[in-house]
Amino acid sequence: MNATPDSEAPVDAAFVRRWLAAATDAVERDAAHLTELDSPIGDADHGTNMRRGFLAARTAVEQEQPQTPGAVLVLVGRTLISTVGGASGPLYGTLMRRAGKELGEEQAVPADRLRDALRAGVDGVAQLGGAAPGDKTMLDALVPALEALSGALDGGEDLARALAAAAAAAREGAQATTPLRARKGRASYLGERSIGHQDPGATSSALLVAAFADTAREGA
Amino acid sequence: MNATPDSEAPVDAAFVRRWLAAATDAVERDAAHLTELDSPIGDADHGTNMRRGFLAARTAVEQEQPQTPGAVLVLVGRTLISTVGGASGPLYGTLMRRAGKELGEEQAVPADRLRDALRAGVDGVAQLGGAAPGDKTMLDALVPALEALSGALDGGEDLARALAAAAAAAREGAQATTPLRARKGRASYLGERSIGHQDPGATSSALLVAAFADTAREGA
Amino acid sequence: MKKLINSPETVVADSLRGLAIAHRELSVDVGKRVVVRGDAPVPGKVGILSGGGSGHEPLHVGYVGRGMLDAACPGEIFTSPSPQQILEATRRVDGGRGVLHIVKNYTGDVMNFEMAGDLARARGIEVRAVTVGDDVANDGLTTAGRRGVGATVLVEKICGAAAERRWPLARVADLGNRVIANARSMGIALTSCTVPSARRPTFTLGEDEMEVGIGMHGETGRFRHKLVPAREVAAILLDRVLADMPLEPGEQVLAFVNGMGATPLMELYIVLDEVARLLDARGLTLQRTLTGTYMAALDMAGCSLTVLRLDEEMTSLWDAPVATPALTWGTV
Amino acid sequence: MKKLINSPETVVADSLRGLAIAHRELSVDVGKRVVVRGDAPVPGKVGILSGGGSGHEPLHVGYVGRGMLDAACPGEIFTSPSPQQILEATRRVDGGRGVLHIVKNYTGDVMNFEMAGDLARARGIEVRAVTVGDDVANDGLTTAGRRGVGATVLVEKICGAAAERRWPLARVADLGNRVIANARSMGIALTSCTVPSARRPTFTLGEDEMEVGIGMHGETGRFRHKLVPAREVAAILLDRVLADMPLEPGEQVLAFVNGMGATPLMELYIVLDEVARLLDARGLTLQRTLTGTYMAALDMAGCSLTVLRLDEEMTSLWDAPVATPALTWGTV
Ligand SMILES: Nc1ncnc2c1ncn2[C@@H]1O[C@H](COP(=O)(O)OP(=O)(O)O)[C@@H](O)[C@H]1O
Ligand SMILES: Nc1ncnc2c1ncn2[C@@H]1O[C@H](COP(=O)(O)OP(=O)(O)O)[C@@H](O)[C@H]1O
Ligand SMILES: [Mg+2]
Ligand SMILES: [Mg+2]
Ligand SMILES: [Mg+2]
Ligand SMILES: [Mg+2]
Repeated sequence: MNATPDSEAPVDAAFVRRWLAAATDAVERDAAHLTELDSPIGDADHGTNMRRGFLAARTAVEQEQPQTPGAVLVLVGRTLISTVGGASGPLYGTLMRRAGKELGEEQAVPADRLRDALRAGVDGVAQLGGAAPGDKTMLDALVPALEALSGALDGGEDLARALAAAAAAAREGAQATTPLRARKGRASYLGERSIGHQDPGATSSALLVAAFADTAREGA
Repeated sequence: MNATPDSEAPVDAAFVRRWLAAATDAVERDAAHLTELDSPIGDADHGTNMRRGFLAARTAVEQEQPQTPGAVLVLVGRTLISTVGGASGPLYGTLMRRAGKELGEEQAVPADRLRDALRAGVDGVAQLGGAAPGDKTMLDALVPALEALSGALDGGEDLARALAAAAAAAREGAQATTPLRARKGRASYLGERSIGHQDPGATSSALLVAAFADTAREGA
Repeated sequence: MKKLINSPETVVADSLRGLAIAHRELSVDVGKRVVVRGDAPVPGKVGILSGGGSGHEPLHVGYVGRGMLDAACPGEIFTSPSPQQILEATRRVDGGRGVLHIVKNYTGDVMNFEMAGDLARARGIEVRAVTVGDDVANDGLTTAGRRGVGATVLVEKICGAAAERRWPLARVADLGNRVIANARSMGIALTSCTVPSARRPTFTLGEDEMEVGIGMHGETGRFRHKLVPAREVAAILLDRVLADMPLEPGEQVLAFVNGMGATPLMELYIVLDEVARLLDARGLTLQRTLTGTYMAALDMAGCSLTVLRLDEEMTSLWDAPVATPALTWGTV
Repeated sequence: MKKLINSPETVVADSLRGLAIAHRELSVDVGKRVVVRGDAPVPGKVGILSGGGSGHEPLHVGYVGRGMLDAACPGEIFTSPSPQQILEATRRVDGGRGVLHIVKNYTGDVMNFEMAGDLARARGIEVRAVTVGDDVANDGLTTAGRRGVGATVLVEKICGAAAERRWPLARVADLGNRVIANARSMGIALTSCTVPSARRPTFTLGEDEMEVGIGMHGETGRFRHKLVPAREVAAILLDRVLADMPLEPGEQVLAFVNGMGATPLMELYIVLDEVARLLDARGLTLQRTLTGTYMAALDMAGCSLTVLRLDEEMTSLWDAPVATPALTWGTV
């Protein structure tokens, strides 16, 4: 199953499934690193949480075979919520579920609909967690990624290039959390001692956005 | 208070008190070493036990001021029994108490009476603990020491020289426990793993005998 | 990493199976990760439910039983349970008078319990939640409020007793909030814990260092301090706890000296003795105590101190009979 | 050495003061090192007394109370109590029907208790002693007999229940010997303990090593073994225990999985689960369990397994009510 060559509506269920596979691989590969980042300013479980959630999501999607991109994302979100626990479970779960709902029932959607869906998802994260960019959370990767995606699409780039820009922005956003003092989540309890460490959730967000970029590039 | 110059009856209360002071100093000085020896083949408390017991015995003797050598030894023995606990408490306590009783009420006794008293004490240890030389216990220092003392006195040596011979024998006896496999006490539970370690109780016995030798030498 | 486990992936399931064998009076659903009283739901009684990450045993599973929790939801190690899991437990212990959720104040726990509460209410179950926040280590640092630590055990016991007396849900929830408002905690660590899946200690400490203000998930503390005797540890903890909750001479308190997992009981008694002396010096009356490993951070060595300002009602509920794997007294 | 203590010299006294604060129902004589039930002596009841070195908490002080011990004599760390101390406790709990001494089989304990028994008898108190020897680690190695370890807790509980039922001394002592004859134990360590006054670990182990057949005073084991999963640890322990005490399919047992001081409860449940599976495979019925840190070796990480072959009488006495700091169940 390849992505549809139709550049007007490149995002179908297969695309999201390929993203899920790429994201799961990336999370598996980097799980130990994510847990390591969660050690000095957290509770040393972020990689384990993400790994458990994405493996479960992949299994759920294989079993239930959802047929629209929206349905795949909703199922991923539901599975993350019910298997991850912790802070990242409801947050990533909400992101995926909101995005999926936003995509509706359609078989395939164009790039700007994916962008809108992701924006709804990221808004959901901000709403649920009450954090803003600069608080040293996953939003510090997600929000710049979304802006880069939007800007590139508005500037006429295709989805693959726009997602590549988003991935770069997410990675930079994650790295930029290092000097920040955490204001939300577990790390915020450390006060000034949270400074000097990269946020694990922002780092996993960058992985997930990079997986989108990889999917679009390989499908293109 | 010096030892009586009467070489026929050199052992009086002052002599035993000086021995107690020397023994307590030696035990204090070597407590960490005794505990260290008790670590690989025991429960890492022999130095602490001996230190507690001898400090208490010295205090008891200072307070009660017993006036005969026998009474000093009995008080030391009683104090060791009530403050040391463990295996070494009843064993050393019995040694001193028996020896003290054997000395009776006399103000001063000659060297061979001290020898007989110590023999009674060591017999008491063997009886109470059921061990024999070669079992890797304090008896491996005490029995050779007694034999050397006896031999020297029988050979016409004075008490100071006889006790010096006893101290040498005790030290050698303690060192000779290293290759033995323990058959009594806590170390015996280790089987062949008790081999290669010097017995802590034999080592403290050698200290106590050496303190006798020092006392006699300095008093002479 | 030296642990008596089979594999990091299976620790929670493996230990829940062991719990089920050790305590046949409990109903342990290993698959759904739900532990409930054998006689649940108790008709006409408010259900008391708590949950959170595993690795804190006996919290929470060890407090399921008469006079305390009706249900516990153990998450993965240091990871809050999922909404589905909490919903499942809520349904099993609803005796028709509603269910109280006792939640520790962590982003993840709060979000998952909120979602579960919404799901339960959508199914017609009355749910109230109280959020425990008693850790003074991070006061003023964050808008997230204090973390929930040792007071959780006290809230579970006291609310459990009230529910056993058939108090209605709103009153039990108000009581829970009263306990929370009157409890403060702080902890220190002599060693880090090791999360099984992380395979290495969360942080490292020198031979003569301790961490002050640690979290119950092995989070590093507010600051590092040189290792000091138990007497000074007690003073450091009590000073900060009482700075946050000033008490008047003559007030009555419960002191809870909790082991973090690898600390021998003997050491906790030594700390209690020092805490008692310091309370006495401040003219406070040490009315009740709890000393032991009741809320661990896996294999962390260290302790936490919780002080609860008591009133007569709380004391009577504290004294009420309880029969759980980890806390039992009185005639139940 | 990282410990919550004030000084190695005062650990026993300091922790006994803490015990007294934590458990006002006990009568704790810190100076004489004697802990007795608040209502001792109980007239017409055989007194049950045990004691041994400190550092094993809750053993023995945590088992003083109705249905278990009338008195405990805590010695210095890992050092048996003195005859005078045991005599003092014996006198305080003699209710006119005599006193049972429960002694762990170590040279020092046996000698000190024998001396105490002689002193008590000289004062007209009837004393019987039972000597617990259940550790199969050293079977056949020494003429000193097996060391007394985990079975001690079981003997204390079961004899305590019999005394509460007003059994006469001879019968309680016979019962104690029956429990001892039917119990075997073995333990492993993942880390050494550190004796406070020694200031450093008694032995050292590599990151991937464990000691098999350790003693409860931190004595090294019979052999070193590579670190293996809980499943294999359970098999190593159970195989040796049952090799020493072969059981027929259908027999009923109590399994006691004990933590050595620094091992989290979660890990003990995991070991219990494996033990249960292995017992089942041998056709044995796991009738009762006890899982927790009930007999520690200071801060050693590891566990011991004790298997007790049960008969109906023992089971009924095991189930009988008990109310002590560390073991409480039933209506007392
Ligand atoms: N309020 C919040 N809003 C957004 N993201 C958050 C918030 N709280 C925590 N996070 C993110 O969650 C990450 C931690 O996830 P994880 O370790 O899985 O959960 P937990 O903190 O419960 O152990 C943090 O690194 C941070 O990026
Ligand atoms: N049965 C015995 N007979 C003689 N000496 C013994 C016997 N058992 C033990 N010992 C001695 O006691 C010493 C140990 O003393 P200590 O460490 O104080 O007591 P414990 O073994 O009770 O901790 C051993 O090194 C040994 O020399
Ligand atoms: Mg985390
Ligand atoms: Mg010793
Ligand atoms: Mg977590
Ligand atoms: Mg000892």
